[in-house]
Amino acid sequence: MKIKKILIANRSEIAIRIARACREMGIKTVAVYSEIDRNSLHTRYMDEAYYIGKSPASESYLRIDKIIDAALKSGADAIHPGYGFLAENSEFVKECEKNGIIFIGPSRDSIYLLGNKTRARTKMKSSDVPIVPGTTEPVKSYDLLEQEAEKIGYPIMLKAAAGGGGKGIRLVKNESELKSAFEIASSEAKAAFGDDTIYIEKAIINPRHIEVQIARDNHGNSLWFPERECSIQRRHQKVLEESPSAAIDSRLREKIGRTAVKAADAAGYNSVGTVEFLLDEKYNFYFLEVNTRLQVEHPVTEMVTGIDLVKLQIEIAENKPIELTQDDIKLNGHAIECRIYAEDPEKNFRPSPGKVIGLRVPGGIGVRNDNGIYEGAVIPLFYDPIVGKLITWGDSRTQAIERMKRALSEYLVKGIKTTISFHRKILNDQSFIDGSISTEFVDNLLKIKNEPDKRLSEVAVIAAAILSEINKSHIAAGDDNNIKTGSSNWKNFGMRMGLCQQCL
Amino acid sequence: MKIKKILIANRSEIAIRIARACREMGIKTVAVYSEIDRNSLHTRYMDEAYYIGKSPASESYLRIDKIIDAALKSGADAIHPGYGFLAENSEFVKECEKNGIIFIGPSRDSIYLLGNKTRARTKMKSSDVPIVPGTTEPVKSYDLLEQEAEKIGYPIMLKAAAGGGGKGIRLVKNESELKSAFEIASSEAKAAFGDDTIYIEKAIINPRHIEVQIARDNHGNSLWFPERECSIQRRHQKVLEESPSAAIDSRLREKIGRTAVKAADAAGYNSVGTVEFLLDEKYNFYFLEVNTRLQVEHPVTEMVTGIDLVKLQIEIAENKPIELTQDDIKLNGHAIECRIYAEDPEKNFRPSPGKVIGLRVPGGIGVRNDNGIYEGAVIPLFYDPIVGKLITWGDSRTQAIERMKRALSEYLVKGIKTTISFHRKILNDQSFIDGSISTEFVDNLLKIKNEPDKRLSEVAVIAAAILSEINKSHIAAGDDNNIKTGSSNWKNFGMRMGLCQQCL
Amino acid sequence: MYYVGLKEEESKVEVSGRRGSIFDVEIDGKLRQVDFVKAENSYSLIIDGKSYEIDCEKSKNGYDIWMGGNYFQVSVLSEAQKRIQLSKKGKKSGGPQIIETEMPGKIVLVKKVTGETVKKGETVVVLEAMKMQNEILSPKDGTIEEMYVKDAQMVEASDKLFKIK
Amino acid sequence: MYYVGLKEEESKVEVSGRRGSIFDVEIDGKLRQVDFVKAENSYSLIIDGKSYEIDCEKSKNGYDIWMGGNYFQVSVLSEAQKRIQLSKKGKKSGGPQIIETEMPGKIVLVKKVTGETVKKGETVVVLEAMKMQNEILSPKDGTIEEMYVKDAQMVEASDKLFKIK
Repeated sequence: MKIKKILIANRSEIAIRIARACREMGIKTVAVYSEIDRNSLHTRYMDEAYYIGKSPASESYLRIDKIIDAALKSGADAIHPGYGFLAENSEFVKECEKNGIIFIGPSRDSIYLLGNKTRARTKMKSSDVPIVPGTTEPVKSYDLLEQEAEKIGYPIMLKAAAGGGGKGIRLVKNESELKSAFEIASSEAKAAFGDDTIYIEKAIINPRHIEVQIARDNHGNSLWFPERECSIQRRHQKVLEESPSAAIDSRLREKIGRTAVKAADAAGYNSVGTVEFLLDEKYNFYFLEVNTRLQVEHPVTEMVTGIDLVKLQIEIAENKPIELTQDDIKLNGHAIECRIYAEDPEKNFRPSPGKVIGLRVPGGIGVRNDNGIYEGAVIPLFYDPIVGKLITWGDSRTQAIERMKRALSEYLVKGIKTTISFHRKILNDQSFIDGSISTEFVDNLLKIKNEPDKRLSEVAVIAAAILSEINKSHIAAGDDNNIKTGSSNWKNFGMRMGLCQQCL
Repeated sequence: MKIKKILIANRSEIAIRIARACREMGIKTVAVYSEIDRNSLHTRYMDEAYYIGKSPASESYLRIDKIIDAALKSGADAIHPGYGFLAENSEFVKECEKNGIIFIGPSRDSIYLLGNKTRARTKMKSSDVPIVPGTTEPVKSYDLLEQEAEKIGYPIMLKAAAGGGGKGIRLVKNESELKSAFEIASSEAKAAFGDDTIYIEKAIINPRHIEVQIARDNHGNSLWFPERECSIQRRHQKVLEESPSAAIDSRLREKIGRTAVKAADAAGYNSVGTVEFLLDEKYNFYFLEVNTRLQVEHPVTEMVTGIDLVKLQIEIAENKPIELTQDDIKLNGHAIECRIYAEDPEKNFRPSPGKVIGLRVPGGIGVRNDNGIYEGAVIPLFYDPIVGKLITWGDSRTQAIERMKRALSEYLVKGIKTTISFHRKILNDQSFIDGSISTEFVDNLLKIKNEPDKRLSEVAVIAAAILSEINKSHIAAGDDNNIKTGSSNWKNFGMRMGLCQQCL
Repeated sequence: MYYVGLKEEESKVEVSGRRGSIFDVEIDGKLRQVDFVKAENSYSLIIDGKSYEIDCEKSKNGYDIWMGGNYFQVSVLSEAQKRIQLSKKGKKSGGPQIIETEMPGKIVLVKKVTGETVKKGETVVVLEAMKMQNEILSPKDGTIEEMYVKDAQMVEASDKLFKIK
Repeated sequence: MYYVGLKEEESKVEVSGRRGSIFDVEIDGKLRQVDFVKAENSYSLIIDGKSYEIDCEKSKNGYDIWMGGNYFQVSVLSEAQKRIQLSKKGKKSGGPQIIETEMPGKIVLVKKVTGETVKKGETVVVLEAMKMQNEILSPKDGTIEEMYVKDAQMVEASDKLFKIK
């Protein structure tokens, strides 16, 4: 069935990304928006827009009933969930089915199977896909947890069974850390997924996080794409991704790719999706999980293959057979993605919601911006801190890196703090340039203190003096008793946003 | 010789484009700027910046002495001229040579030969490259012009011998138009190139403007790239370009490509450059001229081949042999470029200098922005009206078109008028979509009046009423006697810019 | 009540109420609820779920509006203004017109002299700005009553060029 | 004359003259001509032909400056302020500190109680905002003198969290 109108049940950059594909395909788009998002780009970008509730996600973007209502009212044929929110919620898929709306993603059975990490591990183990050692059952109590941890041996990872997106994950190095890690992981899991179930994996030392984009249609045709290297993570959140991985040669690429397709086959998967693996120092790889949705980092794959994954995903949802064959998937050059988060890297990455008062995005050859913001946009504190993605392509990894450094040097965001400068640090790090990275990379990098050169320091001093001269009256007297690390505009911001206790 | 520092003797988008390549290559950049350009992006983008004079180009960007001075002061190894200004000025090349500075472009002999269109025509004729029928000598007087025109037969084109960039060109359909066309063409030629010499070409009916990017090094190695289709022109200024041309198959592509290399060989060319041809309705092609510089539309070639032409150009200037072979040049997909001019398409494309008070550039998959502006930028009236270029790539011409339409729909520039909406008209035109275009396309398109649909008209009416309600006091009383087609901010703009009679 | 004109058509539009960003608008008798907000130097309208982004500028008689690549010249009259307009009706406004330049630049060619007759659309003056020659045309058939500029003269925005009758 | 501090070093900087955007700046005895303009919400400096773009924000004691991916915390004292600082020297400012939250959010965990001793860098409170848990650490070794928040409490920006001595 040809889809003519899609409701996009998401916001910010990913909602825009999907709407762009729709617009190019001649498909009408329907936005849903919460109170604070009336002026957000996604609300204004689409052909239609429906208000679905107050700003907290639990009252809007997580409200299945309101989203289904908007879909019915607008006459949408299909719903695209993006990532996060309801993207991996099989209840939501059921409601779509009940109302005759196509859910753009895999079948409910696939989501049910893969969405729960312990179920998925059991299935993969039985389908000859290598998994990380650990429990294949949820750990029901803290006592059991202690026992299992002992059995597997430290270090271990605690993970949310309903997890994804790096939420509800904690590394536990020894028994003394277990209790506190368990509490935080459970509470994060509960907040993020409404389910605090935890399981254990053996922690692999210095692993790389490697994942394979796959596509599989309703007719059993499948494709795998060149792997993505996602080892650059902070607190289990990916920070920077690239394709291909510097660690993987074409033989291993094909082996992992075929394994990913095997995993998809085992799950009867029928959409685009991602099979995540850990790669150890001896190039053994282990199945981690399947993300049954479009992923934040899908653009790097698009850049090196020229294939629009969102279009492919929509076509699969239309029940079309995939027209491409595995031979059509050619690896062309190298791509890197930097996630731009509204976080302050100088202040331990604390969230930085607020109003964007200045914005200059990078441009030129080999640069792609997937953003959800604009000059004047308000970044609410209710949702994920990702505000955009910067992707560069080069004919080699070196060129992609040089181009990314160049692009980052052009990026200017005023009003909120972002991780742009942190990405510059990553790209200038010799281990990164050499491609010798693991999931430990960010922690190691954060320990290094770089001294800026003498001349730049002098310029900073001169600039401060001139600014003082220009704004003579603005120099504060200094106040030793209160520590206010944030800008004093915070309170104003909170008031402007009309934030109140009920809102959070 | 490895170039370590380049002075970029240009401004706006092309200066930024070149500086981007340099930054990716680890080459330091030196900007030069006129009075009005202190805050322009190119001045702030580079590692160094030197003031070279008042705002009129004749007092700054055309001042060979001041630019050479800045190059010597900064210790630049090389100068990149961009396009326009001094890019095809052999005097400038001579001064660079005299001062031991590498000119990034072809040799002085090549520029001398090809820069003058009549000299070039003579050379190509003798080298077996087909030329458009007409004079191969400048026409020295109006009387001679009348005689030659008679001999060749109307319609004819008058062209500036020192021409380029569409300046100093006029179509003359019959004798009665000759005198006025001659005056305007000569005066434009004089203003643009300081040389009012004119020659005649037979006007080819409904031609396509096809051009071939070539690269040739000091060692005689050469490459041709898939052709660019540049028929969409207004007043002999290119408006939209694409690669490849919908009219050309792989056999003809190779034939024109080889002819272009033959032309480059004949001229002993040693840089990147463009050989322009006219293609008639029977697929005969005729040499028009060689642009001995980087061209505005070079990005479409970069998008379909993945090759960075500016880097290639710099490497040739370093005396490196071209490492690529003709077999490395693969045509991948389709690319389109829309030139964004500061002109008002609703008011007969009158120039629209001013301050950019709002800017939202398109983004997402397959979109490239080569801009020289930013929010807050001032577009001066002293220079070319091009403010940026929007380029899209798709795996087919259809996808590139759909993507361009999508990208244009995202573009928002406030404060000045631009040609964005005109591009949307072009891309929605059935002849364009079918690929059946010629250099007459724009004139034909401008004759068509499209009626927007009823619903949009109602929305406009509603919006106007609400705005009136919000700004009750702002409704002007109406004044029948004075025709002021421009916004009333014009005068203020002039004053803010400190414009005075001496400035222009 | 506003009289809103677009091309040959005129609509009566009443903006009767407002709650936050929601305006009640009655257009030719039909009631519409319009969610109208300013964002990113443009305006966003949501009407019955349909979403529109418009770019807008005040013009002499109303608003210039751009929407989806279309351009609308909309005139707006309040009730008082409409009455004045009606009372003026019948009087022809065929008086002389003064043509001004809308941009600064340099006069490179004055093609007509005082007293010369011109046709609508004929070039009267050529002005150079941004390296392009711009032909300033006569807005109607008539006679040049006065020529305010000469060859090579520099002009500022809003300077008078010529008067035509 | 300004006393400008960066890390451990202090420079004496005199801004002695200005012609348009050109400032004469004397830094530790050396004279520099600095072309200083604001553009695009940032500042552009040209010094001896070298060009720098900086992003800048007023901080408590001076300015936070970002340049080329580097971050500088620069303190600035006028001559009068310098004199006050000198006269204060010797007095230790080891009094109690009140820790405030710099962002609105929800307290999801209070790990310490009044009277409990804490080490520098130890987690005292966990706050949730933008779907992430943020651990608020103790700035020094000491004792919690007062705890202003409790589990599940919502806080606004600048609300007090705890006092430490």
